[in-house]
Amino acid sequence: MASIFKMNVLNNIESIRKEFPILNTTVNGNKLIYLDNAATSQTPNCVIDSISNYYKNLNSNIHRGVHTLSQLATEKYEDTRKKFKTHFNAKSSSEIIFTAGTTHSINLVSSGFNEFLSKEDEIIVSQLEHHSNIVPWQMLCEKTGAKMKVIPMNNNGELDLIAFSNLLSNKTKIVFVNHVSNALGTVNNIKEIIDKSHSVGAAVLIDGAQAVPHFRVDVTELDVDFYVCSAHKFCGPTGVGILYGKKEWLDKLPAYQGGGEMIDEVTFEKTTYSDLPNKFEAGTPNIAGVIASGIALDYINEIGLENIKEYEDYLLQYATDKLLEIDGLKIFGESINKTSVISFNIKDIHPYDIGSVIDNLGIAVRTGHHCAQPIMDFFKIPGTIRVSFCFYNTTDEIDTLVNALKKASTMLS
Amino acid sequence: MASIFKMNVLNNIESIRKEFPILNTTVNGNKLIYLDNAATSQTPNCVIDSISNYYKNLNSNIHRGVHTLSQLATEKYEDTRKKFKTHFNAKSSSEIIFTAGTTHSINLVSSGFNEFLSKEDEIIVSQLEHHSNIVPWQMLCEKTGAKMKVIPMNNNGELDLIAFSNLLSNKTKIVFVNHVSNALGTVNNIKEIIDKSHSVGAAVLIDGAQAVPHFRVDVTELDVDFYVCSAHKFCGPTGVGILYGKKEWLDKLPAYQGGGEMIDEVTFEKTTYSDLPNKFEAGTPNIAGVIASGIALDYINEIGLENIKEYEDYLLQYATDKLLEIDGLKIFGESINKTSVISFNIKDIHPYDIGSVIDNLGIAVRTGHHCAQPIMDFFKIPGTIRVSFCFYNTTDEIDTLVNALKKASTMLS
Amino acid sequence: MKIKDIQDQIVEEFDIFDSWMDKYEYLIELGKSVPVIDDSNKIEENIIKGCQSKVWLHAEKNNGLIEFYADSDAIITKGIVSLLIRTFSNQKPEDIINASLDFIDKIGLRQHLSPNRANGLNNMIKKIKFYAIAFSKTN
Amino acid sequence: MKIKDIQDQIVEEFDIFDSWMDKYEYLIELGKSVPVIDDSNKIEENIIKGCQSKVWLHAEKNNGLIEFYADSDAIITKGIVSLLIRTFSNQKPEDIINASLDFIDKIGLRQHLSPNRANGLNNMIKKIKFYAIAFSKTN
Ligand SMILES: Cc1ncc(COP(=O)(O)O)c(C=O)c1O
Ligand SMILES: Cc1ncc(COP(=O)(O)O)c(C=O)c1O
Repeated sequence: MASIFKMNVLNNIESIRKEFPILNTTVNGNKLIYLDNAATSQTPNCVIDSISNYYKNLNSNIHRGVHTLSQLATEKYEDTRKKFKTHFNAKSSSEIIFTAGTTHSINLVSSGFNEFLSKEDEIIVSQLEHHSNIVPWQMLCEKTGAKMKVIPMNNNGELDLIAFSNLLSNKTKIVFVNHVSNALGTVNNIKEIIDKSHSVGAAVLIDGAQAVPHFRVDVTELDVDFYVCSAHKFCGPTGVGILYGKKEWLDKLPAYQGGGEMIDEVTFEKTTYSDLPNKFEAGTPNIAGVIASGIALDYINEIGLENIKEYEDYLLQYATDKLLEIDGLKIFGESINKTSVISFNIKDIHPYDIGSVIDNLGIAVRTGHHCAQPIMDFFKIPGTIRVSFCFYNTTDEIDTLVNALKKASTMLS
Repeated sequence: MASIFKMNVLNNIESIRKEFPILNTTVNGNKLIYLDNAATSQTPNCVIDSISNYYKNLNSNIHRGVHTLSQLATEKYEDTRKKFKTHFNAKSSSEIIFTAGTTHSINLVSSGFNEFLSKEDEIIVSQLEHHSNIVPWQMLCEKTGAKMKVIPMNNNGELDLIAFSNLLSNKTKIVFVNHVSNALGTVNNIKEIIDKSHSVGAAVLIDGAQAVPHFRVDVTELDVDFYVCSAHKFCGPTGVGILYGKKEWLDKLPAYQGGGEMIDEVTFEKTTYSDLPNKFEAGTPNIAGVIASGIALDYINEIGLENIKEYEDYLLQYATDKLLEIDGLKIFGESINKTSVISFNIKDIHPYDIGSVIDNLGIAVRTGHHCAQPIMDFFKIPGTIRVSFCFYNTTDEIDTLVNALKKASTMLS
Repeated sequence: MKIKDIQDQIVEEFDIFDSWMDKYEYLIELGKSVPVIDDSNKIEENIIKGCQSKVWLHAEKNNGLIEFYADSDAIITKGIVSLLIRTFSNQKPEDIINASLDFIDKIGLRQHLSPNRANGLNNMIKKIKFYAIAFSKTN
Repeated sequence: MKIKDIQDQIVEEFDIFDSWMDKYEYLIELGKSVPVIDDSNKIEENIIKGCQSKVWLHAEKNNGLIEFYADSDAIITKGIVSLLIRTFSNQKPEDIINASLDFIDKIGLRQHLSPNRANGLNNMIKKIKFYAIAFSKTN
């Protein structure tokens, strides 16, 4: 892997694929074709090795430890924080909080907003969200009485930003929108959303779970207040999330969980909290996972996010063209600004039936509502078949997919 | 490893140690002697391999997936739940919730009690607790106005259960005590605490972080309402916690985090929650970690918790005797009912100085307040040196420790 | 025919096919013959949970025997339901309650069903037995 | 002597010792000679955070030069503080502000200090520079 440096993906696809052992396994007697990357991406050897190495060489509880192992583990853990600080161009490492995942990150913020909201206030969500960016805020509204407004979308699966402007007012306290829709792939114009929100004094949380794996994100340039993502979607391990928060906000936000690490002094009468980032990292974190997430970040940076984007755009275009040749296939989400996600149905065949048939041919796709029921409600469908590409996928795999879909369609019509 | 079956530890110590690659590393030029097991235990090959195998063969997002990988990952994840159900003798697998750690588990419960407490109510903690079992409840008291009472301890580091009885009343809503103190090793008489609490209608949460690695716990026999622990303390990976909760309680407790998986249906108007255990597992869990935790559980069960306890008791006795030969050494926590943890100071030498010196000799111990400041306050000390043994430690290591301590003591006196 | 015999018959029929694809196609064919539930019975309480697809199941008792009606929006699911209905329709409540089901494994479909679907299948069987228990207490 | 020269001197002294143990023992010895802070100055605001042990640091300005006083409850920490004080005491504020510190690495102690301690060390240096900045603005 050491030799991969900002490599052009297309010319190096074979050596890239070799880094992902799972791509060489078979499913139901067929070579696995993994097209469920928006649910979770696969894991390269360097990330797997990082976890093994951690447990073989430096496993130890971090912070406060005086012995060498604990020191080394702490250093690696804190170095990882610096990597993410640099990657996202945050102002300080203490603006990077490690959590258990995007969902955890969002709940940390939404739960803190409990203190900032009253029943006169409003918060704004979009119709394009993953349940993880809806439900925590609904729970918040239930507790505080605040009202939730919804940015509508058009038939292409794009948010209506004029409607958004009309929803904004000085009652708006926070706006939470995903950078990229997991169900449709739409890339939202979050810069405009952030700027407009700030003009009425509202904070903005951006759910970047589907963005971080595909292109570079600069939180300072975006001037975003909170930005969240999950490591398992960018070739990292499960159980790790990243929360970027502006220092001003993280200072204001109350601590989420209580425990070790996040406190300075504890007596039964009074407890004082630690400074950032420890205030939000109660208990023993997923140390091995966090360190491995940093290795995953290094890995995608070594290939180069520009190269990844270029190649994935190419796959997206190729797949879209081929899929549209299938009789009766309809794509949902037709924004010109999309990541490599295609949601579709064929005729009125149930997506679940298609998914089952092509699974038997070794092809992994996701079917259903993709944790985004409001989108399905909008299109008045029970669900879709979703294929989502990573930089290790190939046009050959897309050809096989298309043939399998044709077969399934014939069988099931 | 396959051949280890309920093996007598003493006779098999060499083959057991071979399973832990880190035990063969060196620190500062000396062979590592790892005596910080109460902070985190080391990881056997089978657990490390389980994680690698997961990423190499079945990494995939669980639940709702129609394709084979997702099915296999879901099966392994749910089988792991059954393992813990069996191990703890819970009534149903849905009483086992996977979290990110003990701290997370406790916060899940304490946050839910928000709905059950008013300012007339009282909750009871013990003086022996880890900060993780104090701070979340302090935060709860701040929100609800409920009052926190403290079970005092005696000079041996044992809880005063007569005083406890006097604290109990029909105002008491929940009692939270650890099974074993991480700082002193005291095994608390939790059966009596549970029964007495139930007699006034109070719920009981037991923090089993330091118990589960050392002896068998039967939640049905204990009749406990909530029992929590962390995988990284019983040879499992970081980032995984287990929460057992009685069905009646988990049904009553409000959902903690909102997100995918934990909902049944989502519209902007109304969201319905899933059944147990999904209600409490929002977002993509630490799938690899959870599965590996099950392998860790299998591993300690293969050695046999009875064998582990017998051997660790032997180490505890051996070490206690040897340590007490050191001039000016004082042990804190002298209950006759202890796990293999020894907290001590030598003369008035700062524990941190001792820790630094013996670290240079390759010996990893913990120094400081061990996230249990109220215990340090009780003994009026800034901290202790804590050695904590696992079943892979040896009497030879203890001899080396004792020599190192003598050397350090001479240097620092 | 007894429940056991019907199951054996199903296993025999599927034995003809070597590939899962042919089995799937036969299943889909069978799905088309399912005694379709009346639209008026496609109500919330007749929906079976645990499937990505929806399944409705309705039962009636005639002359001491139970008759099942079903539908699903997914055609493979409908094929599976059709096998269940064929097995359990026109049987006595007691026989349904006591029946053990093995044809799913024997026709080699289990490994081609997702756990979602297997889960859905379990819920269907539960619902069928639930009807049988309910009807065994009525006349 | 200039800050740089004092640092060189310290490095030379430590060069005599081969083993970290001898270095530690010398450090402990040095700790005993630290200009001890007055008990009246052992106040909250003079405590330096980031150590498992407590460190108090106090400074005064005499004739344009800063003098440091310190104490710690841990003897190794005290040895480290003593080196810092030796380096920075009786220096002009500007020189302290502009000084760069390298003896810690050169005497080979860095790898024998925990990051906790390294963290504590950084905080001590910060505090020393903080005093220098404050005093540079007074007369
Ligand atoms: C008794 C006790 N409770 C709680 C905890 C916190 O566990 P974790 O850090 O895994 O959340 C620990 C671990 O240090 C402990 O020893
Ligand atoms: C847009 C979006 N938000 C949030 C999530 C939730 O992420 P996680 O399950 O890792 O918490 C996902 C992943 O499915 C997602 O795609």
